[in-house]
Amino acid sequence: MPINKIVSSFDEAVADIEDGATIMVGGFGVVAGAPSLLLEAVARKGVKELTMVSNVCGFGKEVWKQLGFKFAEDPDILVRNGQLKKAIATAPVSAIYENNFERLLRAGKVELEMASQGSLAERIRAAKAGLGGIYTPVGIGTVLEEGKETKVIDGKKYILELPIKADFALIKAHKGDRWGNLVYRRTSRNFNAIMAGAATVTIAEVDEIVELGELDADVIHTPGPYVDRVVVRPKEIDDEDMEISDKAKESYEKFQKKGG
Amino acid sequence: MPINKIVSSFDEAVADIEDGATIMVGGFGVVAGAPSLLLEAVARKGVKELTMVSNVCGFGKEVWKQLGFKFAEDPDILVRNGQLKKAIATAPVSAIYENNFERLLRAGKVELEMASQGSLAERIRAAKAGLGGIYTPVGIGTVLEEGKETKVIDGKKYILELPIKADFALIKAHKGDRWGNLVYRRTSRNFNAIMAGAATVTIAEVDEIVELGELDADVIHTPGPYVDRVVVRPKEIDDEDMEISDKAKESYEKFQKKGG
Amino acid sequence: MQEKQKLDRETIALRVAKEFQDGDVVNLGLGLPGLASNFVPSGREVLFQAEIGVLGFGELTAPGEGDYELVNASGQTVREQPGMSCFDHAESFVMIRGGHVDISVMGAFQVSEKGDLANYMVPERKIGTIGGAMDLAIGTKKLIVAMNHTTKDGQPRILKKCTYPITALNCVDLIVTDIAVMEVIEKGLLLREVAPGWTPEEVQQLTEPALIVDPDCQEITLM
Amino acid sequence: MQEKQKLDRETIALRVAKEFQDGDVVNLGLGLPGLASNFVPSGREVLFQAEIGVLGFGELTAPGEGDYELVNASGQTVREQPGMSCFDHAESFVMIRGGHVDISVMGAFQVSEKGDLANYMVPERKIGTIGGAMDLAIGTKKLIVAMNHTTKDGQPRILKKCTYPITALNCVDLIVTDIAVMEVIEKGLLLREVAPGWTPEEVQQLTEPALIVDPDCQEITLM
Repeated sequence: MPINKIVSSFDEAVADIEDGATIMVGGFGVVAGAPSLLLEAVARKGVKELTMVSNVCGFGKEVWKQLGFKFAEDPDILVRNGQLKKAIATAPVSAIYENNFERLLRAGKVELEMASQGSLAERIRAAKAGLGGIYTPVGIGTVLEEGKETKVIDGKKYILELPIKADFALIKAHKGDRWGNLVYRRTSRNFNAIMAGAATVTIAEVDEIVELGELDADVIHTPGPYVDRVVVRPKEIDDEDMEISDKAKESYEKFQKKGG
Repeated sequence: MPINKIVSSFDEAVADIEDGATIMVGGFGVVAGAPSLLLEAVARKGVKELTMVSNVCGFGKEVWKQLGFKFAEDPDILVRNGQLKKAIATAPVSAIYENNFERLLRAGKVELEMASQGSLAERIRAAKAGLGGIYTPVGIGTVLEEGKETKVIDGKKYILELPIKADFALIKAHKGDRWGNLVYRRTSRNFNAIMAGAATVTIAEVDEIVELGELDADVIHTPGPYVDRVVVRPKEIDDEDMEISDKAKESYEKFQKKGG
Repeated sequence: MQEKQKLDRETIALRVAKEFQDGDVVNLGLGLPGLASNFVPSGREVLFQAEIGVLGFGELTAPGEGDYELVNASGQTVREQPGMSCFDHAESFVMIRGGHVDISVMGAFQVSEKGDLANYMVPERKIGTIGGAMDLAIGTKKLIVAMNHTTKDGQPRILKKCTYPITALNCVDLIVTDIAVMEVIEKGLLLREVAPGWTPEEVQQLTEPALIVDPDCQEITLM
Repeated sequence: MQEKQKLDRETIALRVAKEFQDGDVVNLGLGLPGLASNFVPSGREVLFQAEIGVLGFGELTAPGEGDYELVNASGQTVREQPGMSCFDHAESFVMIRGGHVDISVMGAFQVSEKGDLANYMVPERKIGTIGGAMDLAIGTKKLIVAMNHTTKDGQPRILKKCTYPITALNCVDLIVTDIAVMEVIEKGLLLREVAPGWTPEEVQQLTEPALIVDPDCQEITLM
């Protein structure tokens, strides 16, 4: 039978995520690179006690709607729904915005493991690559050294960073085919491309599904074996008029002025 | 001044390689992915006591000429010229051919450090990435474990593999621009793409130089900062009629039949 | 004892190929294992991976006709096919070592009853070629060894302990030889199939460790 | 003492940009450092890198006009320009941590005389954002800190020892403030330039550790 990794709905794509699962969520911070519809499906499913591995913990749909995004959910949807037990992140809060994660963290309702962005990337890659760990000089003398082994190699001190594995990786790509081959666009490649294959099950949300062979062998960013399911975004959605809070409006203005 | 990494000759490109240098040589085994003309230039320069990091130690020009290659030198040129002190390789000899490296090794005229292909790739990448080392399960219980530290992580035993740095990386790409951006073709990407940036100086031999902007941002395999010099292959060369030895003819036939 | 018929290379490859399931990512070693690509069961879509950095390529081209920048791990030119992807060496071994390749098929000099593999160096030669063998042996989900059951002079190659340099420990899952198919299980080697005309006892005679004969042990089937 | 004139944000950024040499790969942090991209000396070709995975991008677009899949590390849309390349996060940090980025410019809360940097968390907030700061501080060849010399209430931010949580040790190479330019050298902080109208002694008064005054110490020049 021909390989066919394409699934027909977002709910079907996330149907086997269970309470207590560890999920990776691709993207960087800007919602353009986030798997918005997969996150919505996880929210609909209502699974709890999740550990989320992600660069950020989200800004929330309101901010992104003002910027004109049709698909506007970011990791905040799982935070505000109370579905997270713990986050592993590098930029969990914002300099311009008190996000829901910060509120819950202060209330003691969620745990946080901080990482540096480069070490987070390498630790995810280590899981994908079957490595036992890597030594990095980043974090020496900082809070990230606490509780970790160190070693002097060739006169320089390094921290042992361990792989981060997950049960599911939810990622966003531009195009995908039935083998699971993916390409990304511009700065939306980010964590999406390295999370693909670092989890037991990788689920890719794509803008477009293409015929096998349409993606040239030299431009495929993520080869099929790293991807288990591919699900396509609808062209049209019911884009409800949502009410935007003053807080979101204010942070939107700050963002426009100096970035997030 | 505009950045311009393009140099006008192969001799100029390798002019600062000195005796005793460690050089990485890209490619896999088939000469199509090897930096043939850079290797010729290193041979002309006549530097000695080199340590070469390369997947293979070469088959020799004669074999590749029979297969119709215009640019037919592989790492064998440095071996047969007696320019190597040591090789770090995964497939230094061939199952179908007694190459010059095997002859010199048996004669005690060159040293060899064996590696597994995956660990060689990771060690080169570790140098490029500024890592202190990586733990891999590959090699446990084998000759590759000898003299190396091991560690049990999460119940499994791993070997500590250290980065391999080099003074120069000689690589082959398909197209390059004045910033040093490179793309490769098909299976010629191999070690070329990971050696780029793992040495103090990376020199890329390309089929074609293109205008800045001709390579799309999403298809560039090696961004410019990893590359220091770009030199283009001539379209035409004096392709002398070379005499092919019986030994080379025989190995060529074996290769045609079952691969190398 | 009269020389019994043994399976030829093609038949061994055919038996190996029977293991390939729909969607499997398969890496084939030099020589006999490579032949298995010709025998993928009809209707099954299998993706071949080569450590040089390519996945999903097609069949071998005729000599001299292919693109020399599109070769398998033996350096032989292969055909492009839709869905194929190319990548660098680090990515290729992330795929191999990270458990993303389902099946690896290799030749071997020796295999032990614990599934230890020796296939990178004949001790007499003193120089070997490790290549990607150690990585594949450790990293792929299922390792199939395809080889003759004995050496040319009739000595067993399936041993209690390998005497040749080790490629990897406890890595072999299935051994397909010219007279038998054995699975490496916790307790030892489970004899699952024998070549036509062979009895389990006859296979045992050419094997050093004691074989556990599967109650369902049967003649090798190819379809 | 009469309030002396301090450099404004744009002028600090202008002074920082003077450090950019032809061909430098430069990563600019949030806020003030980002302004430096507007002041690249004329005729110099500088490549900006953003940790999200892009190199060689152009200027910021007007709000709402850009491609939201082409943003800098602050999430602001930037213009495409010839030669630009995009890559994944692992590759982006290979570039940063492997020493392939020439200059990183960051803001800071505090810097010590040994070049220790504190810029990811104000202790009172108790939650910080590390992002790529630690990686950039360790990995880039030259780290420039651009900040005000003192806190809003006049306390020194250049200290013998940082009291805020550390981003990285011994990492800062050059400090450009609203009143001075200092280089971190083996023996301490070398005062190289002072703002117009300021004396080395006056800069010292707002700095905790003893400054080494460069014999060639001069007024900050911008061209």
